[in-house]
Amino acid sequence: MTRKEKEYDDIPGTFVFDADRSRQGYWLNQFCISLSKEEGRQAFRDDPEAHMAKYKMTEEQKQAIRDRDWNRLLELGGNIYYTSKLGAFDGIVFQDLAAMMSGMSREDYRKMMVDGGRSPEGNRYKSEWEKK
Amino acid sequence: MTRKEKEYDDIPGTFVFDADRSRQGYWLNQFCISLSKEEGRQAFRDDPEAHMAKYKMTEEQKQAIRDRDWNRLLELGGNIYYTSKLGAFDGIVFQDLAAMMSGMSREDYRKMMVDGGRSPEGNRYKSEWEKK
Amino acid sequence: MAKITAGIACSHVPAIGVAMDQHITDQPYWQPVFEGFEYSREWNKKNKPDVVFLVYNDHCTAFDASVIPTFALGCAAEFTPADEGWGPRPVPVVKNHQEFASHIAQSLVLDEFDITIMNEMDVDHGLTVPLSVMFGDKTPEDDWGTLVIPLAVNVVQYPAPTANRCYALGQAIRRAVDSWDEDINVHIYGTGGMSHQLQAERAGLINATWDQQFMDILVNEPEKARKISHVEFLRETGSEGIEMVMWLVMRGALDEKVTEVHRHYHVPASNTAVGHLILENHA
Amino acid sequence: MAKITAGIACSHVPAIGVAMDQHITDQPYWQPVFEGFEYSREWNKKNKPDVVFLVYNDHCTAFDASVIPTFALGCAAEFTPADEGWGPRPVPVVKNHQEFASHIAQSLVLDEFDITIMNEMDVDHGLTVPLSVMFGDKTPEDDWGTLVIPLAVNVVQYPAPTANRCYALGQAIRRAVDSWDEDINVHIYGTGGMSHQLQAERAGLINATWDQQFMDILVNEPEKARKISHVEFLRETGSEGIEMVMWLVMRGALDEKVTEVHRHYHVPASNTAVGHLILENHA
Ligand SMILES: [Fe+3]
Ligand SMILES: [Fe+3]
Repeated sequence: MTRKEKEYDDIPGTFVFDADRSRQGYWLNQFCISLSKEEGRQAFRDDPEAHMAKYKMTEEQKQAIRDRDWNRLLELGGNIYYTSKLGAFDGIVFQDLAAMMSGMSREDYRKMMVDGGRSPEGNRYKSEWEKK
Repeated sequence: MTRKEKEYDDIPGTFVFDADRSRQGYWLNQFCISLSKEEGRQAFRDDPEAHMAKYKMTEEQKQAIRDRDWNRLLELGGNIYYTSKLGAFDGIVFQDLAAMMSGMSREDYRKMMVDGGRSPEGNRYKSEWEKK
Repeated sequence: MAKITAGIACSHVPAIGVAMDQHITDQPYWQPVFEGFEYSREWNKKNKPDVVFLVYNDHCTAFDASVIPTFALGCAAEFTPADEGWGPRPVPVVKNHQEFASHIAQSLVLDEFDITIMNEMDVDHGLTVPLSVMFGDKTPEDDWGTLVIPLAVNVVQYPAPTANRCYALGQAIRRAVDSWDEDINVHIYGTGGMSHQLQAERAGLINATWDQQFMDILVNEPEKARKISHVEFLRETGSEGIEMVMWLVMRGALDEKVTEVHRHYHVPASNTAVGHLILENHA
Repeated sequence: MAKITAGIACSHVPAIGVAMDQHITDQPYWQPVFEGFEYSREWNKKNKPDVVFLVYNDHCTAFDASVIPTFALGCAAEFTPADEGWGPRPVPVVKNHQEFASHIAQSLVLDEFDITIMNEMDVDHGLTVPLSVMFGDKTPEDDWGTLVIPLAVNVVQYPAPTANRCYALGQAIRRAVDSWDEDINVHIYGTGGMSHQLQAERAGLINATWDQQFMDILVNEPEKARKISHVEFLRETGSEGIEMVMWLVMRGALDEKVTEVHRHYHVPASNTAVGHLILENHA
């Protein structure tokens, strides 16, 4: 089966967490949620590789965790509510995580939000991004 | 709130496992299901009282377990699929459990089933049982 | 295009599994039960499915009382036979068609069925016994010979989904299968029943007349069957007869007109009336 | 008879909870957010509910990826605030009206909604932040001042239930409440939203124009609001804006005509547009 085109495929800069992504990221997400309990956090602190090895992740997924490559984690099936537990583990608040993923400095991102957020204008379709 | 009358209240010799019974029997049923894993069975074998104490059951429920009073267990919110795990723990197969609950000998019950089972005639309404 | 070519109704009495696992199906007690499955196994070889969509209920095995989904669709890669208190049945692990299952899950939610997605789940006799009936003896080292998408229905805590809702779910499953772009042969199983009561003083209730009528209207007048009320199931067929709502999911996934190629009915297997139908779909 | 006298829509941004827990609501960043809640807290004291039916979503806290119910109704005696990676919020345990919750569960299944019953469940900021908004500062030793029946909706894995299905569920909740024979005052909360995207390169998207229009049609033309498609939510309001389907459950439980007594809209709280409505029902 080739992957079917989906009506949300043309939204730019967005991973819609559908069944295909959910399947791909299952163990990555289960790893992340283990960090919402203190015992999981302690295990990951004590021996990151050993704790990761408990979950059937691909080597790519493990590397993205080691790299804290937040967008890559999403690309490999991670969901933001899960990957943000890894952020919390590092002491990163949600807003700073959002800044990192959108490639902005913490200050610029914060200013954008205070000024009303990222406009929908020019951000609805991939085609609009390609023109830039 | 007084308990509302239910349209299945007039069926004789039957506990319909509805939300009210489910609430009443919650910990009793969770206790029973612990016996579907070998570690739960071992704990119950080693120290019945200590294993029961792990679940927030009423004293009545615990007594019905000690007595293996199968109908009483149902009356106190047990569900047959759960209580049958206690039966299995004792090595009692489902059919013999059914015989006990209906107050018949193993042989009589088995014969009744081979002869076509308990007839619906006279067994649809409580009023039919009261006449007997 | 994926196609549902047949619907199979089948009781899932645990003792049927036990009889097979202990190789006592030739005993006089069991012989008449298994005789009725001989045709089915031959038919199944000739009409081999690629995927079985298997509607069953869990008997407080994979699900305990903490979480009770009305409809739980198995989307995991595989499902392990569960320990039901006697150790797991010695049968193969059940393998899913994961992409297809996910497609069906998505389609059902968009079609306004409020299913629960299960990404981890053990499966009990409710699922493995009907497979044993249709595919015969298998050891844990074997393969079932088909992929399986399990759908577990709550029939343990009242209220189960209504007969009408189950039928409508079957129709939605049909739409989901019809929109899957792979040439595969799909069978749908509705399992459980027929009349039985496992609990309390009325245990052992069997209503053969009702059961036979139910099979007649299920096959030929499904619009009548979908109107059967919960209290009728409970009163007429015993407290566990309510499992028959799962036969309606199967029936809803088939055409209005189907061909009944096989029927088997026998009392008893343990506490239960065994019922079994094979319905060919001509879509 | 139980009566739904009001519907409340409210974002459930975790940072709002953090701001309250850290007592920094007077800071210039937070002041305009909390100013809009002052009226609400006064109104809430005057119109004190006995029971809040609280529609929210879990953010992969109580539910992990193994089980994903579309609609999960909390039937446990109480619900403990969850550890979301930073330790649990210092707020009271949430207490249920268990008999009423069970009645609603039964009524919804018979009304052909395929809910999942939760007899054990922790609750995250999705549930506790709207309570903090309406009931003000509370410590773990306090009481919330209301009983709460939680309904968790899957909006994490695509597809969430449709806007239309959510609206219909609200209507069914209304029928369930109306058939409960106890004189209690019920408020229904629809939480989450408004526009926000937490992930990837488009993070930070806010669509104030769309949000305000949504509030207008939700209040005055709900039949239009229930037709909004998933892809419109995703494209126009960000990938997490889809949470607004939960506002439709609330709206469906109210009369066709309602009185909007309060509206508050502010950008931003952390990554999110904060929206809030109080709608009085006149049934
Ligand atoms: Fe069964
Ligand atoms: Fe949220």
